[in-house]
Amino acid sequence: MTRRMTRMTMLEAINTTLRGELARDERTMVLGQDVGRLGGVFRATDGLLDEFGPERVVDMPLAEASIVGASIGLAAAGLVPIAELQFLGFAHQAFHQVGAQLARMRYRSQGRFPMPVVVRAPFGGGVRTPELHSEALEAQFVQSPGLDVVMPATAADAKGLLQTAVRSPDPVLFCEPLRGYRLVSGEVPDGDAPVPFGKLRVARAGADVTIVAWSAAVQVAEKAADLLAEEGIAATVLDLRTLVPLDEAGLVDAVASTGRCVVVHEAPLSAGFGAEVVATVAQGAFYSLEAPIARVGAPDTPYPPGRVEDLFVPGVERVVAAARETVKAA
Amino acid sequence: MTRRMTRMTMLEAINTTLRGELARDERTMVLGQDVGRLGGVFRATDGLLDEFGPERVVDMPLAEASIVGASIGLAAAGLVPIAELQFLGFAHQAFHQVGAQLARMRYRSQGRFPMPVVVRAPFGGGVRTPELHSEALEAQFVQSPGLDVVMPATAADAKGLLQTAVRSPDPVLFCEPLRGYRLVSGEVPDGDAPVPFGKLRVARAGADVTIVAWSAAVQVAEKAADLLAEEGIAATVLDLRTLVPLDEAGLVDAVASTGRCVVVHEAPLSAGFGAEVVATVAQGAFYSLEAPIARVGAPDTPYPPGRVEDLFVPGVERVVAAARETVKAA
Amino acid sequence: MSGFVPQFRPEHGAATPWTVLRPGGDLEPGRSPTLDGERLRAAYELMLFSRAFDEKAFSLQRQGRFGTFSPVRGQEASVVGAAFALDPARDWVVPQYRELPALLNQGLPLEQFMLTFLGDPRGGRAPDEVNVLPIQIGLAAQLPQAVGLAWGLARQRRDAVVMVFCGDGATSEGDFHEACNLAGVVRAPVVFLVQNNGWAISTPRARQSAAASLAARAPGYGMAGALVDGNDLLAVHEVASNAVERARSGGGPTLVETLTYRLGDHNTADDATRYRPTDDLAAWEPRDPLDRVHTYLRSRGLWDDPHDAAVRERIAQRIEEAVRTVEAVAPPGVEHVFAHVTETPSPRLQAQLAELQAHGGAR
Amino acid sequence: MSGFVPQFRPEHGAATPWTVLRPGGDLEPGRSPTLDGERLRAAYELMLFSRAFDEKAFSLQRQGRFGTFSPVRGQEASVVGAAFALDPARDWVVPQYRELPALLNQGLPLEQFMLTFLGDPRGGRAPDEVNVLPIQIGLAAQLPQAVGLAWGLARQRRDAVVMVFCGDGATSEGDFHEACNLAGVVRAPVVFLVQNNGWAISTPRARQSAAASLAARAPGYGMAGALVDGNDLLAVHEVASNAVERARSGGGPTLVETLTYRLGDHNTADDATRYRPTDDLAAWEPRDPLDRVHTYLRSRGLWDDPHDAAVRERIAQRIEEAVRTVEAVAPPGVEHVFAHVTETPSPRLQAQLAELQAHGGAR
Ligand SMILES: Cc1ncc(C[n+]2csc(CCOP(=O)(O)OP(=O)(O)O)c2C)c(N)n1
Ligand SMILES: Cc1ncc(C[n+]2csc(CCOP(=O)(O)OP(=O)(O)O)c2C)c(N)n1
Ligand SMILES: [Mg+2]
Ligand SMILES: [Mg+2]
Repeated sequence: MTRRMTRMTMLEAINTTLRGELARDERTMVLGQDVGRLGGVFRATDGLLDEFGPERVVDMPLAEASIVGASIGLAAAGLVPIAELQFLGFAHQAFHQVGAQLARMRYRSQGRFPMPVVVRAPFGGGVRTPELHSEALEAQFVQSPGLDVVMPATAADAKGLLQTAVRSPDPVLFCEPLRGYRLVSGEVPDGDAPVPFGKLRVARAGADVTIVAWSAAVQVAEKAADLLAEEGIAATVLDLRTLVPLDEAGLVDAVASTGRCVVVHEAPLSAGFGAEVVATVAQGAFYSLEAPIARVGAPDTPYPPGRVEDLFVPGVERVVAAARETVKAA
Repeated sequence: MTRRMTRMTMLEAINTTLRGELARDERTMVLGQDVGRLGGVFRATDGLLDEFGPERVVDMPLAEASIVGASIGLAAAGLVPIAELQFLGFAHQAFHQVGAQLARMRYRSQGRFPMPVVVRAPFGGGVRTPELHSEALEAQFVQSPGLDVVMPATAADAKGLLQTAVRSPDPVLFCEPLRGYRLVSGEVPDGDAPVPFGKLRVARAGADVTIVAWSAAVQVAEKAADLLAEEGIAATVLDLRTLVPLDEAGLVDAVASTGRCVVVHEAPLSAGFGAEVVATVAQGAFYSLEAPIARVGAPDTPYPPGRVEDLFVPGVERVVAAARETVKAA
Repeated sequence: MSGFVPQFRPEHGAATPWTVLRPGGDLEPGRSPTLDGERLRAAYELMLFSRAFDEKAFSLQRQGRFGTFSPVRGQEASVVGAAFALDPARDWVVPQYRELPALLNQGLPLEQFMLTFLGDPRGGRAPDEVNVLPIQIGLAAQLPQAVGLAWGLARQRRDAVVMVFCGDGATSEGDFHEACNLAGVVRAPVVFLVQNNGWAISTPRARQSAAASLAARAPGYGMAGALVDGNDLLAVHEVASNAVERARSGGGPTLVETLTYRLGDHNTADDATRYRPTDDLAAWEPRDPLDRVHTYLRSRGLWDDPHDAAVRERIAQRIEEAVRTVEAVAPPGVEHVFAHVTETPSPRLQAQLAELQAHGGAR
Repeated sequence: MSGFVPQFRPEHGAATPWTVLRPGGDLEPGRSPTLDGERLRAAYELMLFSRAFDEKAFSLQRQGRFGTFSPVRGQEASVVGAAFALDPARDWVVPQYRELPALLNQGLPLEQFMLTFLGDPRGGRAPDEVNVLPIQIGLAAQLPQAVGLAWGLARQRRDAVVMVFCGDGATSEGDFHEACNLAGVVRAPVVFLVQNNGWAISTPRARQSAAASLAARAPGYGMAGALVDGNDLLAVHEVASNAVERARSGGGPTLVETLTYRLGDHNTADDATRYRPTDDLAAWEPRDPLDRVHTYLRSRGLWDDPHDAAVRERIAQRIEEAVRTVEAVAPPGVEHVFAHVTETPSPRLQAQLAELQAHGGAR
């Protein structure tokens, strides 16, 4: 059976998927700032208001905590809210409604109120946004037990993971890479193609070193792998896809098989999710490790303004250098 | 020169230090919920209102974001606010004023507005508080470049680190262990005895394994070390004192010297600060490591209610077991 | 010199609270009660129940048999009057933590509530047919949730009203504002029931806000705001019923402020003598919300000594029964740390459970 | 049936905006302007400057020589009228991001502002004697900060007033509420200047809140609230001056709502034709805030063609000069990622800088 595919950008994949989910399940609704008439500041929700009407596609007041808080109540009422936070940087305004409320409502109510809520939020560097729009804050949300944290890197995964997120009985923080919205495109399967959470994707296989990444850092890792290949270094590139749940087994095995590992992420180094990757691998693959695991992250500084952001966001050269050094290490 | 010492609890050390700092520098002020007439729900600010008056010891409305936000403005006006959040769990309500505002005001203003602000917050398990009062959320604040994160474990450090915090030109999140407030006591130097940030404390030295901890987990680690000693295992116990700045050199050296390491913390395991400790050590002490680094943390679940919290918060036995296994490992 | 005077002034925040049953137990002239006969007796019985439970919980707590608990004492008219405006079969209550009688009125078994305050996770599970959300510790966090719930029920044309409780302290939180504003925008069928009991722990109402009343915030959200004597069961019931009717008929949300007083400590860990002026208590104790209903019921021939004794006995037995039941519940185990975190536990969570179980539940 | 009517009703949120200078450029009968002569000319010149800079910034942005920028167009009376109520030598402005003329009036060099929008971190540093905080992107986050600033200055008896700007959209954030409430409690000398320009990106004011006016929220915080025609320079100045006087004389905070209109796109990345009804623009363009001041100045003999030409020339030159200056600034390097993060960089930060420098600034 061959699957029909359509080539599209990540943004188109997200828009298509939202449309599909709204059509599939009338309990779903889309809510957020400027998601209606405007179709979102990036057009991720373009056309949805006209197609599904203002009861199901809702422009919300400018108040992030109430977007998440209301989603909790909507879910308790039996609906399936797909909320948008205009930028992940403004998820901080809703932070207390995420970890302490949304993520734990199932536990607090001992299963009575599952929370089939998706919170979509774009983030990520390299697109010259104003302050507070680019921060990679994913690690701050990982310590919210009950919440899944999903970070697609490709157009196909944007669709597949979003379908899974919307259909999941548990809450999902769905982080979309700004840089990839229009730049990343690929073949996307038509129709239903949910991608399971907790299964990483091997973006490419190579025997010398394993590069671990997620979201827009995956493309950086792949470019680094291209350059490394020219030097005769064969890299495996892993796309974690979901940080929670983490594909611990897949990760450990893939690192064990090369014995060398580089983790790349856009967030500042210290206490970034890369630390969890290292801790997991350093435990699970200890006896296979032939070199220290290298982390390539942004420095521990605020996300800086546009003219210096390219010096901050980890790029291909830093990944190549780290991989090279790792491979050379005794 | 011998220093005069007084025996006191952590809580007394904090109260004494606040009194001392208010007396020393008239720019300082204490603000928070119930810090005035009541003297704080744990009496950390007891007596301060009477001594320093309502202009400098201020009962604030019940709104965490405005407590931190106003502190930013007070600091810009040239004052030195020492804010209290009644529990770290409610720091989430102020989260957007911490990382994106308080921590980056110096950078945003390019040095014009340093932020000599201390945000004190008690936290930690084992004392049967209601929901949301016990969570160990420190890792979520580490990714706030510009902010120091301080976690005293002893009465002397509660004083010394708090003095440093109040006198620091940069903002500090000062997390106080609820469990230690009255249970932990010790000799505390009189007068000025600031403890520098970024220098860990070797709580005890031993050649077989290095146990890394902070805050109330330090006492757990020490008790574990007692038990291990009975089995003939000599443990070093490190008290990190400050997570930001991290004493990377001290940490790496101390682990390298034993070749074995266990990290203990109260927060859920995944993406806890223990992951950063492991990542740092696994990089810096790679060639000295003789066994995988073990992490002992709470499970990746919400902090549960009182009747099961002792099954959640890592205790002595889990640390002993982890250390034992680490020492046995090839 | 400027001829301008601000259109909105602080004094516009003041209003006279609605009253029906005066402290002496007689009706305010010209007002007619919206609760009477059996309903009124039931309301009073629930108030008595609440008072009795407060006492029991306090003594259990002092014996180490109950957790930190916030008594309702002094606020019974405010909670019961409001709750009685709802139809528990279709309407919802979203609590803060000090509204036990409202939860009981919705049908929550006392045992569930007690389990929660005993620190048992299983207390969080209300029976499916009981229209309540779990109690909320994060102040004001329940408010936007209640708005979402009301909005979601309305979207499904489920003729339901949501009543959400919070304290005067909680009204200072950003969540209060965002919730009220959203409710106005989506015209959610929700009633914000602010119990202004004069204190947020040690912080007096005057220090909480410079507003003359909290109900005065309503026009700023495009909704109706009502101020009522919170120690007057009949007034609270009337005002709450008016708000519920408005919500049910599509008229949108209402902000109700009940002016009441916390006669006890903030909770069993608090000592109000540290901060409460003694004349404050002296002023409020004669306004005890139970007394005036009692006098009124007697004057109407709806209550007498034998009935009183029977009711008190029934209440005591019910409470004793609940105590026995919850104290007989086998203590929760490590599986209750893990159950209901997500629908399907991740491999990592499964491994963590297995590890802790291997430790035999020991730490 | 209930005899109760809520004391506070949605219609209580409505008020007639204060006006002084009518759209035709003549004075409202019985009103006397608080700005005249040189001050009035200076205000108008600043409005012209703002308009000219908007145009320049737009064209630079389209050429890739400027970052995403939010024009002031349509709101010049609102910003300049308010700013002119302050004494820049002692008073402070805390901006959102759409108030360039207020910052210039405080003494901020245009170059600093431009550097910020060019994405240069060094733009954040205002000269020490310029009483402004940096612009704020996190909506409403500046509000509690401004309250703290005002409170802190007052505590030090520094006779200063803080004016903090925000948009109608920002008023929906929890921070707005917490800030207003705190300001009331501590009686901070602060003026909340809400520019209601009809939109928050694509979200119309009516969808932002059901309140008849935003100024109506003031009594809910125990403060004064003022509603003013935001396209009327003289009215805004009078209302803002009244608020500044109140703050300075210890009368506490004021919430001022200027009713204005964003004539342009939200910013240079936006396309308002996607959501803005065309008759909206048609209704507001004739109310352009510059026109009526221009007419009035001419009618008073304070403005003529030669002066107009001279002013426009001066403005154009000043802007050109600033463009030249900022374009000549050497681009920031990796050290500007690290400078001013903390007073003393940690060893880890030092190592990270060294590592990036070793990469020669390459990524
Ligand atoms: C967000 C948050 N901040 C602080 C607290 C700590 N706290 C618990 S109860 C309380 C006072 C609540 O006052 P109020 O809302 O008036 O309710 P009351 O207890 O008077 O019924 C405080 C500050 C909390 N639970 N949640
Ligand atoms: C906390 C936060 N949420 C969302 C955004 C994204 N955003 C930027 S401007 C804007 C609209 C602001 O509207 P308003 O406050 O009315 O100001 P205006 O732009 O109209 O001057 C939004 C939603 C933001 N910057 N900050
Ligand atoms: Mg209260
Ligand atoms: Mg606006």
